[in-house]
Amino acid sequence: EVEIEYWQYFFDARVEAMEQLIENFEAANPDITVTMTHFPYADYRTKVAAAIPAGEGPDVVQLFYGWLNDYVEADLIQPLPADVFPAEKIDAEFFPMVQAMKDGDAYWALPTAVRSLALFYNERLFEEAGIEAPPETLDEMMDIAAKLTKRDGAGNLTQVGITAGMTAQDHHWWREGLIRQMGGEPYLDDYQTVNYNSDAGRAALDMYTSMFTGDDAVTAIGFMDEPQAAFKAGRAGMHIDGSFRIGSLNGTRGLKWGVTELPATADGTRSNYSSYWVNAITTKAEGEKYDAAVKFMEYITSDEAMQIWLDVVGELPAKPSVGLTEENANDATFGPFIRGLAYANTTKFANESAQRQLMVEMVERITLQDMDPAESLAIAAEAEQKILDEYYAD
Amino acid sequence: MAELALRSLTKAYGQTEVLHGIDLEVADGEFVVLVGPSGCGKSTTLRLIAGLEDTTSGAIEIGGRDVARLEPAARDIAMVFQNYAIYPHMTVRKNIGFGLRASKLPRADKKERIAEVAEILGMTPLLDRKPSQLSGGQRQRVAIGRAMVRDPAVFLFDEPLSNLDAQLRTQMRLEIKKLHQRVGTTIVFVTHDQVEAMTLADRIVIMKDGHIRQVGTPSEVYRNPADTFVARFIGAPSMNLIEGRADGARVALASGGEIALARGGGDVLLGVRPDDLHPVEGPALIEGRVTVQEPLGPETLIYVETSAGEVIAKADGRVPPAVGSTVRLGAAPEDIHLFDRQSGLALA
Amino acid sequence: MAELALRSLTKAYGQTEVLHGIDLEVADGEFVVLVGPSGCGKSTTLRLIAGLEDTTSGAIEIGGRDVARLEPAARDIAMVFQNYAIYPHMTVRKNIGFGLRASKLPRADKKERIAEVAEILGMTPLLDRKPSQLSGGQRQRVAIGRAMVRDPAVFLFDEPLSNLDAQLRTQMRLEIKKLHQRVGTTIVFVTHDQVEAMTLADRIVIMKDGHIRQVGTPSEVYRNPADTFVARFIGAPSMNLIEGRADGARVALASGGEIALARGGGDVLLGVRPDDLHPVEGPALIEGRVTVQEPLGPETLIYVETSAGEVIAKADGRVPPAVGSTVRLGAAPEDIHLFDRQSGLALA
Amino acid sequence: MTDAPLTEIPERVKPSSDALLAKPRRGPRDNAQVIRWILLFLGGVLMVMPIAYMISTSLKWPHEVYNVNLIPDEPTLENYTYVLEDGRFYNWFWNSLIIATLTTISNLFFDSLVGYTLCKFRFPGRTLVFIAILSTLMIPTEMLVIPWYLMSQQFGWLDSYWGIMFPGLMTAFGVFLMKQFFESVPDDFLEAARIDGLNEFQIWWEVAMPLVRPALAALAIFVFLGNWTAFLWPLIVTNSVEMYTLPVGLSGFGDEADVAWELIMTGAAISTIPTLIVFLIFQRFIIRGVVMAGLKG
Amino acid sequence: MQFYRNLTLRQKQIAWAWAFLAVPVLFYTVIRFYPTGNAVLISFQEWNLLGSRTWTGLDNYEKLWNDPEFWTVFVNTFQYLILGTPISLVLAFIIAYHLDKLRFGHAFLRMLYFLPFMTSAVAMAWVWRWFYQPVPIGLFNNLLASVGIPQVEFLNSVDNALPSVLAPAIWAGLGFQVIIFMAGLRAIPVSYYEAARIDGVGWWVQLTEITLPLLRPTIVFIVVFSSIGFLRIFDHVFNMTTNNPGGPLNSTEPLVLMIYQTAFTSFDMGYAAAQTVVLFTILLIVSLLQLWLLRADR
Ligand SMILES: Nc1ncnc2c1ncn2[C@@H]1O[C@H](COP(=O)(O)OP(=O)(O)OP(=O)(O)O)[C@@H](O)[C@H]1O
Ligand SMILES: Nc1ncnc2c1ncn2[C@@H]1O[C@H](COP(=O)(O)OP(=O)(O)OP(=O)(O)O)[C@@H](O)[C@H]1O
Ligand SMILES: [Mg+2]
Ligand SMILES: [Mg+2]
Repeated sequence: EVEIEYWQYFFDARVEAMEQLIENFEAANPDITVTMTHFPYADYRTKVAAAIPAGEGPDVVQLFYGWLNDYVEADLIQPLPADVFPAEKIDAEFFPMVQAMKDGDAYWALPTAVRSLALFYNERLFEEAGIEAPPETLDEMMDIAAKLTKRDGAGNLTQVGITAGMTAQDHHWWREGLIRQMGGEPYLDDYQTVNYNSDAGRAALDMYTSMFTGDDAVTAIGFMDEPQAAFKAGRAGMHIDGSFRIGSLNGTRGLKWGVTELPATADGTRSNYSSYWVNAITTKAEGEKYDAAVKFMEYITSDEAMQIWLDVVGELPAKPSVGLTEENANDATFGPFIRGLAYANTTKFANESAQRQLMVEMVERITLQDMDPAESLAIAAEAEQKILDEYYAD
Repeated sequence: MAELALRSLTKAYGQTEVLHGIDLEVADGEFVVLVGPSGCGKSTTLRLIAGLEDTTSGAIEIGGRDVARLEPAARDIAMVFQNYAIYPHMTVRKNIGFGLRASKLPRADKKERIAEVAEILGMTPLLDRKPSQLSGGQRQRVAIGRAMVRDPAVFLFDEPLSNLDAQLRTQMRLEIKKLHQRVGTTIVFVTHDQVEAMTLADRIVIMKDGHIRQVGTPSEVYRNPADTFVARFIGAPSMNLIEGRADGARVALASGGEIALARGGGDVLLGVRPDDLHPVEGPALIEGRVTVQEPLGPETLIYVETSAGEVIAKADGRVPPAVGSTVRLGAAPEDIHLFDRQSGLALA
Repeated sequence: MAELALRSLTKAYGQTEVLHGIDLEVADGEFVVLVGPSGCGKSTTLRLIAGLEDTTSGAIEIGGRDVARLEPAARDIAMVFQNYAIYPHMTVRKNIGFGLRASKLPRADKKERIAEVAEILGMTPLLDRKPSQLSGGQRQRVAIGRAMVRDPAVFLFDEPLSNLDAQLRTQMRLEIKKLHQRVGTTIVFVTHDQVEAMTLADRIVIMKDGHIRQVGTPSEVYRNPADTFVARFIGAPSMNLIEGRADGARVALASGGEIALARGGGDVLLGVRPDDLHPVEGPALIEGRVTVQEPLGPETLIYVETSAGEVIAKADGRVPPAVGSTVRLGAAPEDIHLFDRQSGLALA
Repeated sequence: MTDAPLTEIPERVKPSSDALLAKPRRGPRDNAQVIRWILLFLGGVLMVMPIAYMISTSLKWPHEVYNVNLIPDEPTLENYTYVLEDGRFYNWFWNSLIIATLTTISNLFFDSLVGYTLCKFRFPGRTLVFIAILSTLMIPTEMLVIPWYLMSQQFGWLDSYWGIMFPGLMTAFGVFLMKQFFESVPDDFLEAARIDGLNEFQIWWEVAMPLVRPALAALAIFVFLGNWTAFLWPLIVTNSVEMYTLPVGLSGFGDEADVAWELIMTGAAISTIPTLIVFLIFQRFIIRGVVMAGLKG
Repeated sequence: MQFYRNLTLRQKQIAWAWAFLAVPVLFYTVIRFYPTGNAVLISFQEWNLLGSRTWTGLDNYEKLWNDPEFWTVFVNTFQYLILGTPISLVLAFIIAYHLDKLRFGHAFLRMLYFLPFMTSAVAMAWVWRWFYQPVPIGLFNNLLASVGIPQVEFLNSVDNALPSVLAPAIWAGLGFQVIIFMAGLRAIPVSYYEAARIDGVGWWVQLTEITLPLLRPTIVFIVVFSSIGFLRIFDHVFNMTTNNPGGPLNSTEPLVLMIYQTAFTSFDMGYAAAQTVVLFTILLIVSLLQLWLLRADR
């Protein structure tokens, strides 16, 4: 009789899905009990960071992929046993971005699901404006956005064509989407060198700022406080967001929405960003518990678990074999995300929030201080490089 | 300086009337003392005169002018409060000067006036102290100074001495008396201490429960109290009251014994002040056993248990009757007061 | 009950010594009053006896036992504080019972004891009131009750009456006197009011600046004050002091005039109490102009401006000399006190 | 003179409100009163505007949350049902209640004990102790959380009421407040009790404490409020959903970048009720209590 | 016991005092001073919470000195103090002054003003944030628009963001200050005002020459505690700008928020500790200065 503990952050659907998984797992392994604890999302990281180093907390923990390095370095998690999780097999079966979790021959952690970005649009507003199909390219997107933008008599925006705000998902879209689509490469040296202070970076930034600057702006930063709020309230025509948004949009009354892949460039270039939460075994788990934890890990990274996760949470399976089934890939809702995974990249962050903050400030310098975009871009690049240097220094 | 008149003054707080029609005329330069037990409405009367409260009905005239609707500052009065109301954060100079704060006098004149008042009150060396550095009597003088500096037509004092200890009280009493003799302003002075009232007043106003019971000079109210309340209130220790029956020629005491008195009739109370009641050899008014002695120096108060209750008498200070001994007490007929037992009013 | 002895008691706060060696023996059942001006160390003495402060040197014995190191509660004393220190949050019953809080008596006995004390003090109907619902005198009685209930060997009172108004003060004074007569406990009573001291004490202890100036019965200290301080402190209004020179047979006053007195010698102060100084027709001690009259009822105090300064005298209450008139004042030789002008000590 | 119990507003102070209340004045002063009342009322309305919106939002369906209207188009109690139907809500509410109550009691006890000692005893180190305690106000909780966590873990206090409570058992604010309040308790009261044979602890507990009851009431409100809304530390120290306090539990109404404001508002509205009750019970004491502290520097 | 009996009163007092203080002193030592000392120690170390600590000497302080963000934050922090303390003081005083003069219904009004103090900071921050939005949802801008005044950017502006964040903080704390002021006002004897009325001075002189001087201790009390409050401001700023902590270009970021972010999003505990030590020093200096002022006129 072994009892192991599992931690994740609190979100109704995730908790529900995990409860199902645990139930199934316990049915198959009657001698193992799994207790799940969850914490508010906003403070999950703090909580985990306080608990795990103190030797408290779970045997199996869910971590954001970007945090993993720190935990590895501090010896807080242990590698997955190669016999149960052979590297070659995982390399082959999972989406390639998962390989960021690999160190030599061993994987440190594995996700159940992954997520990517797509373009949500408000079907009712599209209908009203007589737009028939969602945009395929960036230009089309801008055209449609212009049509959907409404102003009051004083010229104040009352409805935006598309939402904007680096504080939400736009910084991912800009980094891994727009820059690559403009022919650039945001980072070099395995994300240790900033490379977006370039023509492509400049073009991506111009493209992005053109949405909310000038007289023909189709949006405003901070319109209705938060982008998803504007979209949920039906005051934004389009909105770029992650697959995790699906659940909350589904629950919004009076909102009819569709989703499509991120727009391509005129020449059809696409790029997307993907991220994921991984599960890892902490160093706390020893002996019997370790064995039980391995079994549990095995189950929650199984095909069955991934499908349950997709059905309940709406997050995308981490294996193409599960995700890219005919049914899933053509699903009206999940399809665009799953298809996006194929051309997605995953940023390796040193300090995600700090790096995001630099993007936010880059835009603020332009909008609030009228700084030349090139200059602002250079400042951001330099600052981000500093963060990376500091992080990789030792 | 001015005369002051209250006409049928009443005052009610909400539903409760606390003054039931006060009529009083104060002559210019007169020193009138309002006296009475706690809660009888003395302060209320004073506050109405000052304009700190609205009258409910009746009129107040100062110097012939109806002031009922005037702001306190426009009434040409000054008031000294029981707790002095001197500002702890200001020096003596500023406190005194505060009385002139609203005046339009030139600055130099104000200074001069403050200096003058300080001189009169003997406060000149203390002008730069804060109240916390003053003794009780000095604080009192600051409060008076602040009132004096305005040179008002009427001074109002609300128990200005009750916070002082016995010795200071005696001394300040004298100073106020002298002040009045010097400046001659009309003064209305409130106290519940009858000794203060007696020693200070030109006329005493004795109040009870919102009514005036008697108005008169100190010796009038002492010698001819209008009723038992006044009789007992004025004079310490209080007048002894003994039940009796008068038939127009003599009064028979309930405790036995009688005395020839061609006054009154029916059920009476016979009043004798302890000061007038002495151990006598001859025919006595009443007799009893001495229970307590209080030597006062030249005399000794004796408390005598009689069949009519305890009475207080005064005996010689050197050879007072011993405690436990029986004494016979008598008084001169002219020192005996008669009151109607029902109404308490004095019988002529 | 027990006798109390203080032996060379001194007390210093930091560097300042405020008691400079107090020696006093109080007999069992005696009522001793400590009297003196503010700051003379009366309260300090009392607090040392009570054990609220450490002694600096000297010994305190109660009932023959040295109590210097005992807790206040172990000294078998009770104390009544100037502001009563009765607890506003407790009923009268609880307040009185608080004196037994630490006692090991059975509950029923405690109840009985409280009832008994309440009865003695006439507080039985008020037992369930809170202090805020009591008058000043009643509060005072509660404080006394709390002390009484413990049935201590020695009662200590620290100016228990000074917060009361004049009339209540007289009344409570009497009650304390009666209480002492009934229970017979040793009492040490502090006041700065000499009238209180005179009326209450078996013996009076007059203190000044941390020294005892005189100990004696009320009439001793009144009649034979040991020095000018005691002479002026006891008796109100204060004794008049007039400068003079004695040659063993007569005293020549600095203001002119002289009087036959076969006492003392050299520069003296001649003391006469206002009570003993009256307007006379014949040979006078001193003469002057009346400046102020204070009618007290049977008598009138007159303030007389003389060449030796202001003196106070007593005149008849009915026909006092008018203000402004000149009076000649005289006193009986046996009422005249002589003091050495340098040391202030009385000359026999 | 000064024998009025110090725990009550001195007599002379009362008329400023009560006496004036009893006495309707005529004339221009009356108008001034009305104007003053109206202005203060308008100010008060402005003050509670955000709270009105909080309640309004809690009565809205999610899609209406972002509208400006104060009166919901379609008012619903759905949010309340949702929050209250969640069995854990009661659990969290109960945890919060117990923790806030116990912490309050502890603060009342210890803060006043320390305040009393610093106020009424003369002993070497007094000033030092006072300044040291006061200086604890200068460190933000955020920085103490980690050491506390390690400490809790070492002593096995994690995930327990004790663990949540221990850092707040005493506060410098309370000590300072109580110290001020005890200044107004006359020493005579304490000495009288000493003569009656009480020991120092009994004197404090039976004599001094009842005399500062109003102050204790004021402190109680502040401490209760502080603990009722405490978030960071309860979050860090709890490991199981059952041990969450209300604020920690309610903060779960959000995910990675989206927050269910209508539920947050509902939770906030509900969790204001106990504090409101505590305030309504004690508000009269606050006024009195702080009066007594006199704050007389 | 025998030993205790032989002590002098003063010695007994000392013994009791320390007996009373024993538990609290132990508590403060373990729960407050030890972690504080720890923070000082950490400020000389590098520690990311997950790994081990390494000594770095004064590196963290040097980094702080050279960090432009720190200086922005430093200025912001003092802006909160310099704006917040006087504004809330004046507002609270005006409200308390008039509430005190009111003859009816002031218990009800008092509650209106005290309510904000009791409500959840998170929820209220959102309402305020939402009030500040541009049209179509922002209440303030809608009001402005309805009277034809151009839109004001509140939160999304480098200049307006800090005052905009400060307003709810002042709003929330106002009730507490009002209550304390009212208490202070009530402790001033009425006879002071009556005497002044008889002397014929106007309300302004009464206010400036009687009320304010006599209220000085209350004022200093509020100044000390609200200064500590504004120098430690965190909740309101954090909740007002959750998606962009510290406001546009850090224009609203106070020191405590910087500490929080350094500690819990960057996990640079050493650096956070150094900032904490700086904050502690500032607070101690400001408070002791104010307390000294409080004593000055004792
Ligand atoms: N503001 C008020 N509201 C209601 N009743 C009041 C008010 N002020 C005074 N009273 C009542 O009016 C009566 C007279 O009070 P006042 O203060 O005039 O008495 P006083 O003679 O001055 O007594 P004291 O000697 O105690 O000062 C008392 O019964 C008192 O309770
Ligand atoms: N705690 C103290 N510290 C320093 N000096 C003190 C202290 N208590 C009393 N004193 C000083 O000791 C002297 C005697 O004080 P005490 O209280 O015994 O006077 P008192 O005779 O009772 O006067 P009062 O009649 O004013 O009560 C005074 O000068 C006083 O200033
Ligand atoms: Mg009065
Ligand atoms: Mg004394």
